[in-house]
Amino acid sequence: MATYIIRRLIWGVFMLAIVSVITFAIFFLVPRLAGATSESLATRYVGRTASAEQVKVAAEKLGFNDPLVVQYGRFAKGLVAGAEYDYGPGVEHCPAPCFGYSFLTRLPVWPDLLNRLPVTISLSLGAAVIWLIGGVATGVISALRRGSFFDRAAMTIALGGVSLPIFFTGIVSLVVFSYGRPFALAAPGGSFTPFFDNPVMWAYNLTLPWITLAFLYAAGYARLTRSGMLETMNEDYIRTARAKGLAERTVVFKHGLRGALTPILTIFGLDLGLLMGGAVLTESTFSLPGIGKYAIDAITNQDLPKVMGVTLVAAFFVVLANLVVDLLYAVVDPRVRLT
Amino acid sequence: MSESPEALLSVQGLEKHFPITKGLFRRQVGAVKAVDGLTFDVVKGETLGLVGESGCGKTTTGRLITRLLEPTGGKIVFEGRDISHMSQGDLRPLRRDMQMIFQDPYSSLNPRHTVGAIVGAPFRIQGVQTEHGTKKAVQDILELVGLNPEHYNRYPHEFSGGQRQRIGIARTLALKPKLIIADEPVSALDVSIQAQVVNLLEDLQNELDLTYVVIAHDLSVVRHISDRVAVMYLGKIVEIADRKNLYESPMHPYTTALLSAVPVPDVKRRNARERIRLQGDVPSPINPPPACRFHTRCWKAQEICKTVEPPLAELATGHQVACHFPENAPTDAVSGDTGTTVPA
Amino acid sequence: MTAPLDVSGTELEAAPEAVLEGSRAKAIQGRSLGQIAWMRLKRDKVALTGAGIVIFLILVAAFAPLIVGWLGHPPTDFNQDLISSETMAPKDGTAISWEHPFGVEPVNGRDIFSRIIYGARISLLIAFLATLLSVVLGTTLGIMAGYFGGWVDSVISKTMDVFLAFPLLVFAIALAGIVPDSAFGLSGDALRVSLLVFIIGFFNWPYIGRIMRGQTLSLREREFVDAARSLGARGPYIIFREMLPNLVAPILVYATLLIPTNIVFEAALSFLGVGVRPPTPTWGGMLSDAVRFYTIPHFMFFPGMAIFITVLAFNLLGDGLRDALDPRAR
Amino acid sequence: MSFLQLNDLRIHFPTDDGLVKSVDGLSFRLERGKTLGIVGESGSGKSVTSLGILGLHKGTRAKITGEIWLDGEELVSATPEHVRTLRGKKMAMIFQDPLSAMHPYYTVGAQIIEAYRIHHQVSKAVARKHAIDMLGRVGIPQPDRRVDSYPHEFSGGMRQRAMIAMALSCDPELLIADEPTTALDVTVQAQILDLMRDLQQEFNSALIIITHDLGVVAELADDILVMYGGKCIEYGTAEDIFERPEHPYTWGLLGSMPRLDRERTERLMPIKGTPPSLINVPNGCAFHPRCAFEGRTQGKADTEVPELLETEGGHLVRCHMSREERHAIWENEIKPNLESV
Amino acid sequence: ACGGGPTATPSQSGAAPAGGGAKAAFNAALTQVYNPSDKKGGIMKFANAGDWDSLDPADTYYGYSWNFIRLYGRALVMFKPAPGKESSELVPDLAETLGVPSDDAKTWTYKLRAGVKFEDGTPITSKDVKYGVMRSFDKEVFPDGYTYFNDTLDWPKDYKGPYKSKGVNVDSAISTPDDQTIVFHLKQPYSGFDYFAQLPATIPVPEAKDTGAKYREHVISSGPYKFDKNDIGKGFNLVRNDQWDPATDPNRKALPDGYDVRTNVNADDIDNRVLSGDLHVDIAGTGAQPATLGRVLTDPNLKANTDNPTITRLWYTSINGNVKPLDNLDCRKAVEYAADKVAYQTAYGGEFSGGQIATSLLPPGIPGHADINPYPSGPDNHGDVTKAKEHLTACGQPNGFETNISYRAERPKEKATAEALQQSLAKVGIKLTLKPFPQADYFALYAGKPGYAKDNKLGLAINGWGADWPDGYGFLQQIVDSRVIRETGGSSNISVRDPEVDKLLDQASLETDTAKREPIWAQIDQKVMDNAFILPGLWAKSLLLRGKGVTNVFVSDATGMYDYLNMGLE
Ligand SMILES: Nc1ncnc2c1ncn2[C@@H]1O[C@H](COP(=O)(O)OP(=O)(O)OP(=O)(O)O)[C@@H](O)[C@H]1O
Ligand SMILES: Nc1ncnc2c1ncn2[C@@H]1O[C@H](COP(=O)(O)OP(=O)(O)OP(=O)(O)O)[C@@H](O)[C@H]1O
Ligand SMILES: [Mg+2]
Ligand SMILES: [Mg+2]
Repeated sequence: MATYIIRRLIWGVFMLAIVSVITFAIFFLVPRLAGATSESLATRYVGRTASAEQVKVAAEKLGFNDPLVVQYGRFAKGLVAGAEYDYGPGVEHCPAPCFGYSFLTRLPVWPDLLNRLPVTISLSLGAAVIWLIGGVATGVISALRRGSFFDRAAMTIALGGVSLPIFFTGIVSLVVFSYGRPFALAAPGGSFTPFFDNPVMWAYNLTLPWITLAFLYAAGYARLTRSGMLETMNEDYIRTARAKGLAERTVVFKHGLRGALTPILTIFGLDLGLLMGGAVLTESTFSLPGIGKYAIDAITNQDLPKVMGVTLVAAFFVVLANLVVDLLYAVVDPRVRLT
Repeated sequence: MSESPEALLSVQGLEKHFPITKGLFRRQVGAVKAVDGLTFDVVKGETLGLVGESGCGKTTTGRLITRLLEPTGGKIVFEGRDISHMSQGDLRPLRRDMQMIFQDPYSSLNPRHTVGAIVGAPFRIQGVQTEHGTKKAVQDILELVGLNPEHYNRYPHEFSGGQRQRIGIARTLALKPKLIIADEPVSALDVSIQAQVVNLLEDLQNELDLTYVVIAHDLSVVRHISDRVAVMYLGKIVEIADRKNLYESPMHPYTTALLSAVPVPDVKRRNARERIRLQGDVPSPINPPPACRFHTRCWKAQEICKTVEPPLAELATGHQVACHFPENAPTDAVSGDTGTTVPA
Repeated sequence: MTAPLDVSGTELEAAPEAVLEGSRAKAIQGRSLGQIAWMRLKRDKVALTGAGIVIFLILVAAFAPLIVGWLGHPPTDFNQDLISSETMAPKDGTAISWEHPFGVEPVNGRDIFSRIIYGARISLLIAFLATLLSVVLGTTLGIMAGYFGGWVDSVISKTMDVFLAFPLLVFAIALAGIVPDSAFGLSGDALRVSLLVFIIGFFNWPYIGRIMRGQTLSLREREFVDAARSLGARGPYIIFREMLPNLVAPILVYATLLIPTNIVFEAALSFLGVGVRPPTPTWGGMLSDAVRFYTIPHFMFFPGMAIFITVLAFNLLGDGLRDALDPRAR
Repeated sequence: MSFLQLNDLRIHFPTDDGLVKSVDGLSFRLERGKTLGIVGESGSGKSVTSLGILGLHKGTRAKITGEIWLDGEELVSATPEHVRTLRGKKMAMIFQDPLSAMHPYYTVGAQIIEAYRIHHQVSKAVARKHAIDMLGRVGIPQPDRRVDSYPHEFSGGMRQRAMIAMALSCDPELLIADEPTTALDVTVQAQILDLMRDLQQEFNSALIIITHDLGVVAELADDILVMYGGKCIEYGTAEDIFERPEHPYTWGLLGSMPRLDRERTERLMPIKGTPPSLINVPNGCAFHPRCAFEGRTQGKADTEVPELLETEGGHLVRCHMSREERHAIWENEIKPNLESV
Repeated sequence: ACGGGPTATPSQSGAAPAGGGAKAAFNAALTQVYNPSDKKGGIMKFANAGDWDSLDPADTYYGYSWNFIRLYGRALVMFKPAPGKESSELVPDLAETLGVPSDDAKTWTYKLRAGVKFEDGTPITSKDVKYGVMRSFDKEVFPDGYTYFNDTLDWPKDYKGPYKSKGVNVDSAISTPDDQTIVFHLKQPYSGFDYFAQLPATIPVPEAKDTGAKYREHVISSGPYKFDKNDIGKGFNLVRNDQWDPATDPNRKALPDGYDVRTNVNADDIDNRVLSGDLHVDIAGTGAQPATLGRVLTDPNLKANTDNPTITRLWYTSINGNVKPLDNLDCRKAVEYAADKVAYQTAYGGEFSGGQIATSLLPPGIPGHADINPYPSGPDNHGDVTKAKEHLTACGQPNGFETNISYRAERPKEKATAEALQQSLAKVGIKLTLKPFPQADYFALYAGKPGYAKDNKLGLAINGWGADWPDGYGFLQQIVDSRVIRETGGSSNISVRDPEVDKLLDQASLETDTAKREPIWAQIDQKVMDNAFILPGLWAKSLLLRGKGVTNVFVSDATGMYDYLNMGLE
């Protein structure tokens, strides 16, 4: 178990390294292929009014003339050991993990990312709770009442839910429930109150994004749960449980759901991991200042250090989620042996 | 042991160890000793039965002989040629002479292929041209195994288990092999259907001059079709003899126990039979018991059984046993002290 | 070479007792699994509806110029006479009429109906091609990983892990954003479409790849593969003749289910402004325009519904196919 | 009235392809302390019958008619809730594949404890003691340790023992074992059969053992019921079936088996053809397409369904041929072949 | 100074009672103070749809930011916080009086007010002002800002700003004879230096507290409010600065108790929240979103709470003479004639939120504006096809030609404009292909980079320009001076390359006499139009939403938005 975790951790770090290499290569290589020069890259750091001379100096100082490998090495070193930057009155130390400074804000990227994280985490965790409860409950009822009106209605809605892109449901829900409607469900987007400042406002501001996001996922989970339940309820061990004389409730929840839930847990972990790395569409639809919105803004502004940071943070969550899911799986399913 | 001149297949000290890896660098920490030193010959025209309990390495043996697996050690000689480590390319022509019948009639036929394609596959794979075309040849074989040649275009799922097994047999017969390894050819079938297939196998042997290695765990079936029988326990042969000797005067305690455990459809003798009941299950091949592997379950076991591995010795003509205290043995043949000592 | 098995003339004892023609024989006509699946699919009304819509959409996309030509409003033509100069909204709210069955866009008065129709082209084209790319890549690599095992499997599996760890959407947007306007000998819509196909398709393949790998692994355990090997079959024969036919069903199902995902993906990219360049109409792009005019609901309603219905139809069809092709279903 | 009595039990499944008559008019009775063996080919309705007795067809589309009397209570018409309370306590079942029949996520002990506590208001600790006790009784070594193992950590034989321990944890009066040894090796099978015999004697329960291995029933059963195509085609004491079988199918079964206790026969005598599909059961006698003596039924074979008639002393046979004819065939044509050379 | 005569502003507001009042009416805050009050207290809530470029006085280049920065920073000079025309007048702020030029207008001297302190209580000296200007020199640290001081002051050779050229004496550029006096030394005489002196760069910065690029996180206040919490990317709070002494400050009322500013808020949300009273001001001041427009303009009650000022901003399209066949004047003229001005206007949001159709460069609010219309676009402004075709023939392309049009991908209005031009030019056979580019690099790498634009045939480029201050120099210099064009890219001037224009510009900046200077601006305008380097689109207008319960609301002509300095709450 311990060696397994260590191995997975090492592989996880390695994977992040690969992700960073690829991201780096793409974001620094493709623009060059597209005709950008060291100078044009440096332009971003010195403003559009800088003289050619200044640009040249900046490019040299930022190392844009070095081979890509050297540049990556510097970047990687910054990640691991921090880096020094010389912009202001003194030399600025950017502690590890240092993704460098944003072109635009001239601030280190990492604290910025940390700052955004609570938003994304609040959004995804809250939505996750709703969709997990809603989706699984619907799925279980549907499976038990297979073919009933409830089942058919729920599954039709679920299929519809899966087919509705979030940016559409998001806008519709904003128009219907927010934008100053009398029956507003939530404050209009863009305002995030940290939980510890004011839990009520926190929840109020997130209600609409939660529901919208949860609807999309709940639909999928309802379908998953339903088919999982239908499958497990056909397992031999369910028959055994019944043969023991267990009450149907116990059979369904203790034996059936337990079996059906394990694969759902896996998918749940991965979905959550992906969302934590930036619910891009949701955040930009509801203009929540989270990682996803940050990513979009960074991309819009071609702010490469930010993009690198976001990509790596998002990848980190996926890798982490994978690991957690695997460990969890071993806990939930005693047949899984981690060696 | 000398190689009998007319042996079609000769297996010497055959071993297969599946590695078990562990840890950060996938270090090998052990091995499943699925097959651990098998030696036997198969003479042309005979049927050798291979019996043993689940997990004792029967299937592995079959797959080694057909070289679906690469042996870890030992030698497989087929028609005088050592094929133990022959490359798959060099094996290709030889494969015509050696075929395998599989246990599961459901998974051994590709559900997306027609019967014609399945039975015709050997021709296609081996690039064999037939006089009247492949289709005719296939239909002839189908007829041979008792299937309607008009079913050429049907799919496996349209056939019953017994019929499917016939299709599988037809496929192995296509290239007129000399040796057929049959891995539990009937154990997936209903009793009444088993008999059909057993009879078919026997008929084909007579007709086509085939040599069989039949793997099975059902002792009665093995007795019915084999000329000689080898009993395996944990990757080793514990006893090998011709049918009559083995069933009538088994020498190894394990064989005895095995025979007495078979339920017999005879109500009158229900309580009259003397039964030997073994304790526990077959131990794991990862950590097989030292020396005589059977000593953990053997009622005759003594100290020597835990330290000295009994060799497979010929105690009567054509009757080899690996036991320190064999039963039904000619008294002078008992050898309790030969063999290798296992360091403790 | 003569027949390896000469049976002509031999009367075999085995034959008579075994042939079992009876009442059953007639019941079974030579039906392949595909035919059975088709029979099942035909009974599934919901899936058929999905299939019907899909076919309809494909026809609409294919004949978009004809349909629009007949209605007479090119998708990029302005109709500013229908626009209120104060509010930029269509006069009387939507300007829905026989002329403009879905009304017109605010500001420039472009006909929404014809834009939806043309949008179908881009959406479907990109979704189909991207799916094709993913399926080809995913299947090839998945089968290779599953079949060859060992280090090939390790490399491919780990590559898939890495791909799956990428924040796909972020990455796609970023990539679509930095690729210049003409590159690789392409420009304009052709470049954008190829780029989107590449991005969507290239980053989706690991999903199919994983499934294919799993399927191949389980197929490899099936004895018919051993049977082929014991007959001396080489790798390509086993992969193409033995395995691939068994993978067609899952490939078909997952491809059908991947298409709607890709449609949404394309729409999302267009929505975020990195899709096909305007004024070429796309559904996602229209939605993104419409967001700014949320007080003019018909503008967002039609592209939203177009995406919804298309995605739903493909999902219905995919579900139906899965049920029909999966022997475990029902 | 007998302890267990089935009267004209029918279990039909409506499916898309047609009505599957899995069990079609089955009647038998069984007393406490007795063992009934049910044999028959795959798909002949053995499992469906046993599940029907336990009332476990809920949730499927099964249509059940007829009567099942258990200790004076009729079960087909009883409420599902009532039948549930009987399960586990009054009647219990052992399944064929103990690995899939046990929940993979719970320990063996937990599953036994659960079974025990449904019917006994005791603390967890007491139930655990009982579970350990039961595991010991079925011969699992170190039961106090193994009680916390998961099913996959047991070997096949141990799993089946645990399964038996679970079934017996509430001293059921009726125990149904559906192919309890098919998945096991012979040596282990022998252990399990011994165990079942001993336990049955100890608890004096009624035992139904379902198998397609005639050897197994011969070891255990007092009475034997042979099923074919959802119907009982022969019923009698073990002696009746093995010494004086009267149905051609039973003959076929005996002829198909290579036997260790006799001289080796030159050829086996298989039944031709394949088992019928339960949707298209052949007209008339379901067995006639495979019957070697179909010609001797005066053309009734494919028109009339033969009735299950008593030949002598409780020995029932479902065949168109007359008793004398059957006797003659058995004595002259079948029996000599079985014992030849 | 806003000397332009009557603007095109609709004059419904004339009916409003002079001296202002709380009676809501359309344009009620355009020419007078709406809802005047001296009531103190309350927290004003502002929101910004985008990210603030920077809060650092050295690094900010947005009109709204210059408007807002006065709450926490005092420059030497400021525009008068008063409605209408008056707002274009400069008044001293930190300085006691406006700048005192030397005779040749090459040195400008300011005397600081006494008793002004930073938020920590340290007195503000001329050194602090000097340091503020010095640090703004370093464009590597502060890339966003303007370069007026860099370009005009007489800096030592190779000066790189106080961070890199530590201890270098810059007295040649700025000298501080005593703590209250600061003198600016120019390379060349410049008559309008007071306009420079109102730039945020002259806000004092205490050198000891300067943290370089990080200073934005906590700017040391010299005004009535100081930073409390600052969460860059999300928003910040201002609270009262107790070291601010109203006695030193005649311009500021400092009514609210504090300010709460959120950034990166959805633009539509901002509008809705302003309408519902949840927010007081949309800080960007660019007007209502299109969705809001429909709502507000159709509802008389809502409309009464809006103002519709004209801004000193021109939306236009650069016609790049470097790209064939636009190197031919007639081809450029064909574009001028063919363009559908109404569609242009619609693309930007119509007459209320888009603007007034422009016929030349100089907006009506800029002194020197003259009504000229060199290329009348047909009777109903939908483009003059006949004239366009004539010129096409003249340029040798009778069937039209193909070229590209670039725009900023993130700006839907520019996209709509590009589409509109594509439509209208197609009528005469000019085929345009749309080329969106990311806004951040639009000038530095794409449209504004001559080499790139030429290679990629960016014949037309959607553009826009707002005056840094309401003056011909402030408006024109950056967009018509060919010398600001650099091969490295980055200039707003994409297309105007005319030595005569350059000459006229030089002439104007030497001209200290306003009356003589203003006609030169008109001359430049005419010249550029004659050469058809710019297709003027609109003189921008915006529909501003007046927040509920906000007092002292009025539009400043200098910025074209509400003046944020003296707003209060009811
Ligand atoms: N590929 C493999 N990797 C590791 N272990 C294996 C592999 N194949 C077989 N084994 C192990 O080798 C041993 C022998 O297996 P084999 O299948 O040969 O037994 P068998 O006698 O055929 O049993 P059965 O009667 O159950 O078919 C078993 O313990 C099995 O778990
Ligand atoms: N839920 C069901 N729906 C439809 N048909 C069913 C159902 N359950 C069982 N059957 C059918 O009933 C028939 C009898 O099944 P059953 O399981 O009783 O056979 P069996 O005698 O136990 O066979 P085996 O020896 O293979 O266990 C089979 O043909 C089976 O397909
Ligand atoms: Mg095997
Ligand atoms: Mg069964």
